[in-house]
Amino acid sequence: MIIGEFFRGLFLMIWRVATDQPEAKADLLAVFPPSARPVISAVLTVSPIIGIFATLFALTTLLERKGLGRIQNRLGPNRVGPFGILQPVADGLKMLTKEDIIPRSADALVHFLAPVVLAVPTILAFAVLPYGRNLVPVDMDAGILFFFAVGASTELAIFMAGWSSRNKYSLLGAMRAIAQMISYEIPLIISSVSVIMIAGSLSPVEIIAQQGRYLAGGFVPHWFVLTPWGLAGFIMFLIASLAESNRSPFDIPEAESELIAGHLTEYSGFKYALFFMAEYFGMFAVSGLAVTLFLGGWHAPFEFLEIVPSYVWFFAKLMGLVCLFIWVRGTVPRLRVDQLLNFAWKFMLPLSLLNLVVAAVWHFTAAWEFPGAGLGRWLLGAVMIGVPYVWLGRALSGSKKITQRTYRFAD
Amino acid sequence: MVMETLEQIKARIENAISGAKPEIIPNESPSAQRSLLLDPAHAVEVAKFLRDDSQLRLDYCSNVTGVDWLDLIIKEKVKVKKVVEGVEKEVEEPVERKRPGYLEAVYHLYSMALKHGPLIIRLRTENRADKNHVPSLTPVWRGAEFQEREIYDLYGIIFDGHPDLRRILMWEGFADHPMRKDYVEPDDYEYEPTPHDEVLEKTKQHHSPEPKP
Amino acid sequence: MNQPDPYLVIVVFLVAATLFAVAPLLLAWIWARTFSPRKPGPDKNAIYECGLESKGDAWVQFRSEYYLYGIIFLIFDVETIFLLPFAVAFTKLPVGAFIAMMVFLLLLVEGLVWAWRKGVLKWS
Amino acid sequence: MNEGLRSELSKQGIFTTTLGDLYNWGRKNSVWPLQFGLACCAIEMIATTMARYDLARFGAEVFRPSPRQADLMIVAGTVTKKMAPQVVRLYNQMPEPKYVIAMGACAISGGPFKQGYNVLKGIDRFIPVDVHIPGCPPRPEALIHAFMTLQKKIETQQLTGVNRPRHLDAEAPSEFPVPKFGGHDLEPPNNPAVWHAPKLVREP
Amino acid sequence: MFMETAIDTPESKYEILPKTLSNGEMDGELLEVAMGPQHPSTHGVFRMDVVLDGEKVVKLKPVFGYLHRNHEKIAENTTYLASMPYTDRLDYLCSMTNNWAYALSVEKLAGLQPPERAEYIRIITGELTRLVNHTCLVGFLLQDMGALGTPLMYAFREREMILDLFESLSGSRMMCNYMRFGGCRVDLPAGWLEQAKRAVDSYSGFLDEFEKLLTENEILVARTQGIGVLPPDLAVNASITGPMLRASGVNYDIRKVDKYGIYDRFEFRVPLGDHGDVYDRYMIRLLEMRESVKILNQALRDIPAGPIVDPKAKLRGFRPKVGEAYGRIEGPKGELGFYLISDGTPNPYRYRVRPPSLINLTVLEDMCLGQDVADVVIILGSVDIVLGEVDR
Amino acid sequence: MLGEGIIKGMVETARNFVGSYSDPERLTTVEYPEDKIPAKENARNFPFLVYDGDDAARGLRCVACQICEKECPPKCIYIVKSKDKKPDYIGKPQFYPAVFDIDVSVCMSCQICVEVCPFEAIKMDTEFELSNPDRFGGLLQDKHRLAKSNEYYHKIHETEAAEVDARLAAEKAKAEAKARADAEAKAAAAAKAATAAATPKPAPNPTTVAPAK
Repeated sequence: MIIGEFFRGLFLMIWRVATDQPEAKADLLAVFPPSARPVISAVLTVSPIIGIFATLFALTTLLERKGLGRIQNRLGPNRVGPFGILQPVADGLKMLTKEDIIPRSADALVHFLAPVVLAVPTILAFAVLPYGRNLVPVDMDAGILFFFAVGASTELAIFMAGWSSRNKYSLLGAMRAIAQMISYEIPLIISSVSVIMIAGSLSPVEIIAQQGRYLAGGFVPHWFVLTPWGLAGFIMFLIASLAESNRSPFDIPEAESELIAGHLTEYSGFKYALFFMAEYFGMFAVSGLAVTLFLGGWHAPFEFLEIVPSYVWFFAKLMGLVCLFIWVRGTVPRLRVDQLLNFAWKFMLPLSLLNLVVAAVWHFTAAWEFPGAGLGRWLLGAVMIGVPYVWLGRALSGSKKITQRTYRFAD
Repeated sequence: MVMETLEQIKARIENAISGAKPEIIPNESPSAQRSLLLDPAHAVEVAKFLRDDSQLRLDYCSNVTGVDWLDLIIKEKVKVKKVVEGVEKEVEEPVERKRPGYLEAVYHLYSMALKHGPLIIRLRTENRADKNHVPSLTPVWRGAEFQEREIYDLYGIIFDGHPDLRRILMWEGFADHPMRKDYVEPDDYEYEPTPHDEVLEKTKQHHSPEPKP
Repeated sequence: MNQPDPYLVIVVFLVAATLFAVAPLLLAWIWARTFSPRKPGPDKNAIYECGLESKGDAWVQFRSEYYLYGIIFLIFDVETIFLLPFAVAFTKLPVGAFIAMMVFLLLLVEGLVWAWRKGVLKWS
Repeated sequence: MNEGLRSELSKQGIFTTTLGDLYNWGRKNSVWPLQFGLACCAIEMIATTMARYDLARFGAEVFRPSPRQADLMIVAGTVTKKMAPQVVRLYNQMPEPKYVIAMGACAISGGPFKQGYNVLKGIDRFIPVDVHIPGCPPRPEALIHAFMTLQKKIETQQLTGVNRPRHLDAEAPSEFPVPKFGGHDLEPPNNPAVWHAPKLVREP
Repeated sequence: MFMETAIDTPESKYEILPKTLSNGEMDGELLEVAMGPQHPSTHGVFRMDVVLDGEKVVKLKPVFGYLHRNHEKIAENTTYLASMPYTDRLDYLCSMTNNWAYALSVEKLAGLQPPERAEYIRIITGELTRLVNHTCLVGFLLQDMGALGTPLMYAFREREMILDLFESLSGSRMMCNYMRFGGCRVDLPAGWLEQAKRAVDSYSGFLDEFEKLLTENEILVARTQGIGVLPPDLAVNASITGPMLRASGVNYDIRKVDKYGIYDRFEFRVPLGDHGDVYDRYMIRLLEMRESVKILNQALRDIPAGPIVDPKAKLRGFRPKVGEAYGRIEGPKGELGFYLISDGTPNPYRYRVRPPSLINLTVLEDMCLGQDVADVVIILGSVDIVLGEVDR
Repeated sequence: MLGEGIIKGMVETARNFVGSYSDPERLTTVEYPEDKIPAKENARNFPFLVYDGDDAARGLRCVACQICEKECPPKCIYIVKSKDKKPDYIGKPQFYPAVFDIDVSVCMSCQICVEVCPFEAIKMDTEFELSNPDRFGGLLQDKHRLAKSNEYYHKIHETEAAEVDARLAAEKAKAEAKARADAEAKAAAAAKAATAAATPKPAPNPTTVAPAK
């Protein structure tokens, strides 16, 4: 009897989730005694998220390898299972059964803790993202703050990894990682502050709700990315999140061509896999936040498409950003550490601060009521952020312009 | 641009640097690249002259190499006047002359400024064993730095005045100078599946692996 | 009341995440115990350095540049903390409050400019 | 694993066989090579990973620069005596299971350079080699072929029993002594525990 | 971009002997790191012992010999012909030009003259080799800079096309062993010229694509401009040759100076850089490839029919007269020379390779001092070394 | 403007990505074990011995002259000449190799053995799938493994094999004519038995340098 109820509840839950209905867990929870319900409910929330992101991680590694392959005129993994779909499974199995080496002179405890300390916060960051209309694991008022708070602790883990290995390359990698991540932490936060200013809330749910309107007959969504400050903020957020997740061109902590594998040099077996996984989880998390802050979260791009389940849009946008990351990775070379820091402090930080002003101006000009006011607002914002962009870009390149040098020819 | 002939250069060197006695080494092959043998005492001075002289400006030292000349027994027939059966005759008599071996450093010089060359200069050590010093020309041409180290490593010529004369290709602690003609190789390829008789013969002269302490 | 306390969910999340991270390590350990014995050795557990024996210690006192960035980071991180409540309240604030906040920001920007001019941000 | 053996094993416990099969499947399809090239063959090794041959199809394009994450050491090129200790040390620093492909004539036997005084006459004097690829350099396809040969070899290995591979045997060594530089040669010039000089038998 | 230091103007007076930065006022301890012999971007088994102050290089000592294969010793123990396949393995990216340099030296030593068609074939294969080498170099350089394989993959895609040509001509992709004393081994197979024309035609398109992909890329510009500056007078004094020398602005191309082969019949220009930094070295290579394409177009148009081997040349029992000769060509990496002494026997008495890669490394430390670790690998990459030639 | 170059680069990679689905130029992968790049006419990998007819042992063209053994740069060929003789393709008694080993783990595929062989007996194979876990068992090839038929030779090097066959046929015809003439001469001068005939002069291969006469 209970078992029947359980499966009915389970089925109803899946059905409700799939069709975007609220209170998905209600029937299933009714099976359990009331005292256990909160915990069961939490477990029911947490386990699918971890499961989905773990699967997504596996698929993304494959997608990345295949996508890079296509960019590079080749096929990529396609032999393990149909279309190579089992490649990540094989990799995982191999990593599990690989011998684990802890260097003799390393700090064994910290060496062991580092991957765990890295993986746990990146997973925790998933807690506050709204995945769909009714799919919010934790609806926290200070959700964004929580996100940044957990995100910041990953820096410590990377430093632990580099330091404890007692390897010279690891150490260099760790130092670089710290410098890089703290430097990009600030533009990352400040560029999202502009959204918080306009939305007036730190709650991801509320921020998405603010972007839920449509203009121009349902064909222009009211996403923050479609405002001048939002676009600038989005781009800066993306660049900073590339740096935060150590992705190319900001992969200098593990800079393969200089530092072997940087802070990962001494890691083998599944500990290495955990680092690898945490990198992807981090990428998912920041992409998810970017989707929430700038791309309207789970809202459809056009009003008539709202009938499609909301989580589809969320994950589509998320994977779109991930693909962008992969695309960038397949194109650009890596920056040097001092250039990277210069870029953070001398370009990203001033611009993101300026972006706050642009957002404020946007807010104050909302009352404009003359013909063409919308366009005027847009242009004003664009000029306010665009001119300093060009100017700072010039300043950053030093006195010389980025033009091709001329070369002499001798006959 | 055409370079002066070797004779002209030789004469100008002798004029410019007192005591320098360059010697022209002939070359019979179709390449006809003759060379100048410098005496070690004046080599650096001569080299500087060659580099800085306005008509030569041999600013580019292309190639530096060592050559090992073993002790050589030259058999010649010398005409000797002898009294044979009371009559003085000119008779050819075989004479064996031992030419002591030496090590040689050969420098090929070109001019990048005037686009001519090569001028080949040679330095010789006195013998192959202990008197194996020649002056280093690295202070004149930096390009000789690694090549002189290589010659030191492989031939054992010691270049006085070289800034960093260490072994370059073999490891520190290697005892031999393997490019010398009388180098004996370590004993380690007699197991090849297709050993030839001469290979097998050769392995017999090899150093046997040193016994473990 | 079906929505549990958010902090309970966070705690469950924390536990699950830790399990998720530690479980495979445990599994790998079990595998190593059962089938594939770990074989440490003097060479294998030595520090990797491009195939050479590692010379000297990696734990050295490091250059100050990194630390300088750390200090500036602290300043700006605190600033952003102040920014957050301001940002939340922004839409309800009058223009004057915004200008006051801008003055606060400008002071910090001045700090940045000072550090920039002073060459702190320059990698010597 | 042939059918007879499989049924024999399944009598003792089907669990072992399937787990072993899964294990073999996993490690055979995820062989990450060490990013380690020595000489000419390294260029062909790189060419193998490039668009035309695309070793990535087998899931093996993940060339790891650190031996800690690598499974396969492709000894691609001439191992000189000066380099041999480093090669052995790198091999030692790889975690188990680890495989070695000797790519090209030089790595197998010293090849064309075997007459040289500074050339090691085959890396199998110091570490065990799983697959040899002749050629100077072998074509990229030959490397892929060797890779598949290695996969076949992995496939036939058993998880337990006397015939289990070296890395599953607690007694078998996982690292080999690194030779020292001597006055004339490496000391020792080969590792007798690994290298057995063949007896020359020549039928007339 | 992202960079403030202006380009150092080349100092007029160079210091001849290698120098090392002192750790005078710097804080922090020094870190001694070995880069190599197994390192992703030392292009083989090269090793640099680097002393770092933070990320800055204060001392750098190259360590050689990990690929010392005794090429010269083996050649002195074998016949002239048998050394030809070994030259393929010197600089294993450019076997054709190695063959050519060796054949040229032996021809000088023995007084042979290759017929006209052979000279044309040599120029075609030689310039194709230059394309291969420069393409790969640019790919590897970008790999060192951290581009995730894409430029290298594009480079190798084009390389495969030229290797196909080499394979159908000589039978082997990399180790062509194609040239012989006084000519070439086999004549061009049917249809080869057309195939070569197609390959050369598509090459300009590839170069355009490559430039679009990278040349204006801000990260590349920021990473390379002003890095690893080599002043021209030091370059000359340190015997630097090839594109690296010309990137420093010295006009010295042996194809123009010696006019060996029949290079005086072709119209091409020698690109020269003004800054001598990594970016110039990168660009000089791209520009040289465009000039090579020009030479190839002319050669493929003008190639005459005729014999391909000097009838005086002997395959077996080849014994040049007693004497010595030094022959050199403009290899893709610089001056590649062979110095041979014959004592009249079938084996050379002295056989010496003048390796451009090794000698171009002389100034590695001078270029790297004061730069970052990350710069060291791209400076090394821009020098363009192949270990087979450095250590021989 | 900052970022322009990166965007240009990204457009280029996107073009390649999209092109990889439509343009074969942009998806150059040949899936090796299933598809193979057709071997080039001239391709070479390791030498093999050509035999005529059906019997590998009897039809071997090799006469154990050991020229290839001497000329082989890495010395990977090992030949033992037979005690007895057997008739070759023109019926002339010749030695044959009692042992003919090639260690392909040493071979450098340089083709010099083919060039110097006066008997068209050794040719280059295009086979490359030789990787083997067993070095000596798998890679030391004896004459039984090396012997491959003339038909196989025709299959892999069509043009070259046809030329070789034409040349051999011409030679055979010449030799037969000569033999006939000799026989007639012998018949005329019945007292003499001419058994010691000169070895057949090989026609120079037009594609290679003429061997020394």
